[in-house]
Amino acid sequence: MDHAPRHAYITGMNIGTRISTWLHGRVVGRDAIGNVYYEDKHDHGGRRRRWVAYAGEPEASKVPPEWHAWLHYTTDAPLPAQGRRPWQKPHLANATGTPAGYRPPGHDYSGGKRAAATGDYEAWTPGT
Amino acid sequence: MVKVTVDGIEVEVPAGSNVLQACEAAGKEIPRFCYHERLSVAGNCRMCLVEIEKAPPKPFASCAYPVNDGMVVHTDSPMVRKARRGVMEFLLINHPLDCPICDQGGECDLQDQAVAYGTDRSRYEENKRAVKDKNLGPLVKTVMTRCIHCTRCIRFSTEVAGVPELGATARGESMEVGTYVEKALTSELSGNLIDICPVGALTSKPYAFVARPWELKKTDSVDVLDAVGANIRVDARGPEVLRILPRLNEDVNEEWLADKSRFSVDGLKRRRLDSCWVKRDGKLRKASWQEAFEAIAAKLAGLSGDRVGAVAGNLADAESMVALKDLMAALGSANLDCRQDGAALDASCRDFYNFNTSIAGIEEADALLIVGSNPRREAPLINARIRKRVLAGPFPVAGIGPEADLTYGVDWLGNAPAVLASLLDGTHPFAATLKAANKPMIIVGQGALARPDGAAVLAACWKLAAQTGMLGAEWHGFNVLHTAASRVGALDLGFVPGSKGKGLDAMLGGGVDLLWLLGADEFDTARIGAGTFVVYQGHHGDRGAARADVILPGAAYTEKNGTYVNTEGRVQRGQLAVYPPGEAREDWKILRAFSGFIDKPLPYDNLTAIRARLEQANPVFARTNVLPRFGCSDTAGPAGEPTALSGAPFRPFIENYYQTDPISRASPTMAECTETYMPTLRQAAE
Amino acid sequence: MLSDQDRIFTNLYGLHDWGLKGARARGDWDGTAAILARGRDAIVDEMKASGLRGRGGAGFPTGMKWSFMPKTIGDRPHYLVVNADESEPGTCKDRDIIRHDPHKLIEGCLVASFAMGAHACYIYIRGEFYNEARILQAAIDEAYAAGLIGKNACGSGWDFELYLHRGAGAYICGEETALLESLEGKKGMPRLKPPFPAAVGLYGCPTTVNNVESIAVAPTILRRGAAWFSALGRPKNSGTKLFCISGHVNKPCNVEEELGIPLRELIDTYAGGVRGGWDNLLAVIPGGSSVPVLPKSICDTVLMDFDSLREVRSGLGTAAVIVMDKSTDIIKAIARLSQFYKHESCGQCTPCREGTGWMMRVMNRMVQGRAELDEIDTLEQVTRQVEGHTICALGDAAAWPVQGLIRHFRPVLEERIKAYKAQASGRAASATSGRSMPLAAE
Amino acid sequence: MADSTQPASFAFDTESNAKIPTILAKYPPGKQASAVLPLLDLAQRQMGRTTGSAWVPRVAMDEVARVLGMAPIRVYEVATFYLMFNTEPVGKYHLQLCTTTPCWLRGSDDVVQACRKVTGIKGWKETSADGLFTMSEVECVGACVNAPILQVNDDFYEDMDAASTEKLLEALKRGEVPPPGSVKGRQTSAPEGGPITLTTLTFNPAE
Repeated sequence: MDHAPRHAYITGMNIGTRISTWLHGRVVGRDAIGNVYYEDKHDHGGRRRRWVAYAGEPEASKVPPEWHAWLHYTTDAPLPAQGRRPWQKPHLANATGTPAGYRPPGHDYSGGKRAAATGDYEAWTPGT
Repeated sequence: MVKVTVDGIEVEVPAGSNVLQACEAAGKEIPRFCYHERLSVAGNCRMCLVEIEKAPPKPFASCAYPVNDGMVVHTDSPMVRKARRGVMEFLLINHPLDCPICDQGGECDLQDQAVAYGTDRSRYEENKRAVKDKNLGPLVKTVMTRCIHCTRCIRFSTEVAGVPELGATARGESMEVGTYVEKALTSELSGNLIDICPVGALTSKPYAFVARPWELKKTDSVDVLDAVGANIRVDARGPEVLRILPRLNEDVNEEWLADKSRFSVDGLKRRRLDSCWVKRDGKLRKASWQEAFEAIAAKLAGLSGDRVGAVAGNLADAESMVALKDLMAALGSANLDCRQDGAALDASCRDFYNFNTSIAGIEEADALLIVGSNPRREAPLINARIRKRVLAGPFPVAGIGPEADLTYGVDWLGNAPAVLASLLDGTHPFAATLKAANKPMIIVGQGALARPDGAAVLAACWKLAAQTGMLGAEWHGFNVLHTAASRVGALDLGFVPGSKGKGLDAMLGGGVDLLWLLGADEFDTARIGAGTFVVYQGHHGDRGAARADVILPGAAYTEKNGTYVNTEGRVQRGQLAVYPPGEAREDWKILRAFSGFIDKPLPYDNLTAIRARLEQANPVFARTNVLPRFGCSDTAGPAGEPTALSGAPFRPFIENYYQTDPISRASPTMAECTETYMPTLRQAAE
Repeated sequence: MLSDQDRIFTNLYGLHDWGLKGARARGDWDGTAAILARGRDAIVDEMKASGLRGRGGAGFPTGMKWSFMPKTIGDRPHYLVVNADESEPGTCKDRDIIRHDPHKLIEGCLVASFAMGAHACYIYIRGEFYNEARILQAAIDEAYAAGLIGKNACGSGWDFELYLHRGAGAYICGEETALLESLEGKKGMPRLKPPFPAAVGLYGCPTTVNNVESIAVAPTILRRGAAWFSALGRPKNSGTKLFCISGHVNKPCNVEEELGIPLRELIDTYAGGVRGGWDNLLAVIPGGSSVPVLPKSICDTVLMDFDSLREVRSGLGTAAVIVMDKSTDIIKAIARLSQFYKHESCGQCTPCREGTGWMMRVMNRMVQGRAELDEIDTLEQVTRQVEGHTICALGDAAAWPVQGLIRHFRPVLEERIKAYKAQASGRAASATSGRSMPLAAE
Repeated sequence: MADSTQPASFAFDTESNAKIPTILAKYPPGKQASAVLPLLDLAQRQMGRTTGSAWVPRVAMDEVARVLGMAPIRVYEVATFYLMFNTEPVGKYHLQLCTTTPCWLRGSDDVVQACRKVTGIKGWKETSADGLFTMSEVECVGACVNAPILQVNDDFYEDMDAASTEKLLEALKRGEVPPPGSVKGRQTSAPEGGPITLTTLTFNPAE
């Protein structure tokens, strides 16, 4: 397992989270884009709390599926990063609302001409 | 009257009512699927169960249980609630619950009643039934797995539509509703199956997966695709009319709507005129309003009034027709006509061109003669009314004209005006039947009038009516059945040649130098003189636009506030549901603008003012929606010599029910119907 | 044992000639004109006094039913329709009447029609009884030829036409209004009541529908007197009745006996006893498939008549005794009946159409035990949801056998379910013993 | 419905036509729709007589509708509602096996097995390869004290078991049709070994 620095500088943590993480957190690992995953180092009985400190802006969709499963207690350990299938694409955070977000063809910002829509009518032209 | 107590509320209902009606009279809602006011009672869904005191301790189907005096009914007792929950559970065990992909979602009786009367979960663990979908033609889509076997569709097609083609084959759980032979329903009323189906088993094929009911803006309006004036609701989303549904009006369409009126909506989106066109160098070119008006004004300059003429089309509203008439008057022209088919309609008296009995009045009549008309094609809803009357009891119906299947028994007397003559001189036995009847009626179709001897046929029919007691102080049995929504309004406004004015025939072939067509597409435009300058004002690129020198884009009936007079003479108003496309404008406003452009401004600037003008032109326009029933006060007949009948047989007036006007001709759905049904219609006619 | 002299169907087993000659020898058509001469009211009163209850299953007093017909013939003709659509599982009595004593039925039709003012009578016979229908038609032809029916029947001055109409395989047509629908050439879907057939029946005319046996016994009752008939049997359950004893008995048979005979005596005397002895008895369905099953403890003492069986929450029905010994899988026996009702439901009204299928599917799982214990209660509730909510009685008939099973054999159902579970978990354990991880879903 | 087995046309032949007036005469004027069951049966018997397969094709339903002046759909409804009308072709011998509880208690399963063994038919409503037999599961045919019942076309064979079933089917294969009734030689519905009631009565035909 990848042992990240114990107190990596994480911009996405506010002061309360940072203190709480310092007091209770044990680093479990970090993913390709630098999110750090913690688990409660104390055993309170029951399952241990798990959390993530985001690299950069806090954005839940940044968590890749292999860590998402671990974070939500679906698996005991994060899914291995090795042995990826060729069809597994690199994880991308949800880009909606950012300049990288998807825009349908014909959208004003993507410049193209709008495709025909249901509200359109077909105008008459001579000779038809 | 019988006294019934429903949940402690005492109501009086007519003897012979059922318990369900008594409960409704008491204001209690009774859930139901199979029961429908206009169909026979089936009593098979078992949803309308109620508890009746002093009867065996079990719930009774209220739709099928007659009321007794002093009956005490409970609609919300624990037993009733339990019974409804049970029935609802049964209805749902084999229902797919695919509401998210079902077009009925949001307006589904099963959905609503499951919420109101069902439980929140199912205990059914087994596999659900799946049923093969049936083919009912291009209009009705079937998802038979959703069918709850209420048999409303079977009863509708057998009883109201008069085409016993639907049935339930096999039995028990495997019972399936369909035609068994997988053929399209041969009814002009098939769209109503969609409305009466309480679930999503029968839905609209053209409207499949188009919209959800809560997305739609609903506008009450009036149908113009035939002359019945069916009351409709226009459902639109944004700029687009998505569907048309019937609205309840007991006096006109009850709650039905003919297929053409319902399914032609997609024609509103095709071949639309959305900008002005002006012919330059023999070719139509897009133009601005300014350029178009300039072109017309240039042509008008120096023309004397009698060289200008106007023809009103079949879909025109009364506002635009009065504006056009006033414009023509301002130009000094009395060359007006609305009778594109050349029918010999006499505008001198309202009785001569109205359906005087009224549609609801058909149910009072006790003998009927149809002359030169096929009401099934010309006005399916009136045909349904006649069928309703036929089913209600003895009602001799005879016809003169080409034989056709009208869904009820008709005694075809022959296809020649000579039969009319023999009825007039009393030699034909049916004359005695008419004379013996208390309230006989005659329906004269356009097929009898749109012929060289039309005036004679009209006069002969009137004379027959007078002879057989149809024209009384209490009963008016003389009826002209129109096919064009604008026609009666145009006649009421006197949109016919004024004194020294030219009629349509005279205007064609060079009779005028400028011809203004207000949506007139139903005559042969090749007959217009080569040198005649044609202004076409309308909403669809059809025959008129193809011949035009200037095209002014107008509004279709869903895009303007218009007044229409139906064949009965009932004044009704349609409302704007969506705005006209592109540069198109409401028609009377175009005429008003043009009148200003040529400095002969018409004296009305808003809807109130032009409607005041309508009232002034003919007081009948003052009273909308209601139709006062009058007897006949003056039995003097229309102009025309009743004996000058020719020997030529009557011809069917409408060959193809599905394509009769620019909107339905532009509709792909109607084109598909034509392809599907024309062979059968042809066979039926032969 | 009822003496042979008191038996009505003296040619029950077809030992003698079924034809007119043989029938006359057995006393049929004896003084029919004299019976008719007594008049309508006298005949109906005699029938009422005899206490005869309808033999088709519901047990409604026949005389009273006849009296419901309008007293005078209006502009609508009256009809008598005889229900020979015998399809209730376990029942085969009408078949013997039709093929061995057809003249009893024909004479009964005449008498009953006269008593109800009907000039025409239809016998609706189930389509599968093809050979029986041929015999009956031959007997009708004989009767016409002898002037016993037709114009001026038996010289009584009463015109009477009798027609035979064959069905085509639908149990539901045994329901009287479904039968009328079928006779009118429609699907056999029961009508809504009211109006009842006595007001609006066949072709919209006043009609009475009676079972074959009810009609066939009428002439004998009228000849021998109501007192004779009502002296047989028990109060309110008078007379003799044809019993059909089928299933696990040594000698299945039809027999005519007095109503109120103990069930055990019936089986032991006539059917050679239960297979393997009375102690090998598991259960009896006492009146055709529609009535609830009775366990042996009740069968020991119960009397075979309408009221006694109603007291033990079953019914006499058609008096078709279906005997099951201890080797029987009682759940499967009832599940097969559920399949029968699912198959025969006409599909008109919701609870029956959907409920019969539901019951059958759950019952089929119960046969294996592939169910949960609380599903027994669910099944019971489903039967309650069907019962009393349908247009006709088929819904009730489908519900009752299942209710009877749950009432008397609930431990068997529970045991079956537990056994299946145990077996299934055993299967799962043995199947996964080689693996370390249990499968998430079995 | 575009089934290749559906014939193109159907007309009642002389023999059937001779019977139609008798059938129609049973019902009051204007109520000829009552004759729909008898006429469908007539059509099915005619098909059996002329083609060896007693079934009702769609064209026959149309013909019945025409003769009776009914809407064809009403005839389709009736023909599919009633079990005795075969809407698909069947074999020369239509084996109708009752498996309802009274027959099942007496061993109808053995009869079914025997039929399967002899005919080689696997499922219900299937026809054997030689076209001789079609097996149908039917509900109670109403001869329960003689259970189990095997109905072959119109005839009931009673008190069946595996051995007698095989014997019967072999005979049918040879073209012999054994007399219907109890194969055990029982006197109809009397108990085995002879009646124990009605034994004291003798009847002398009068005159």
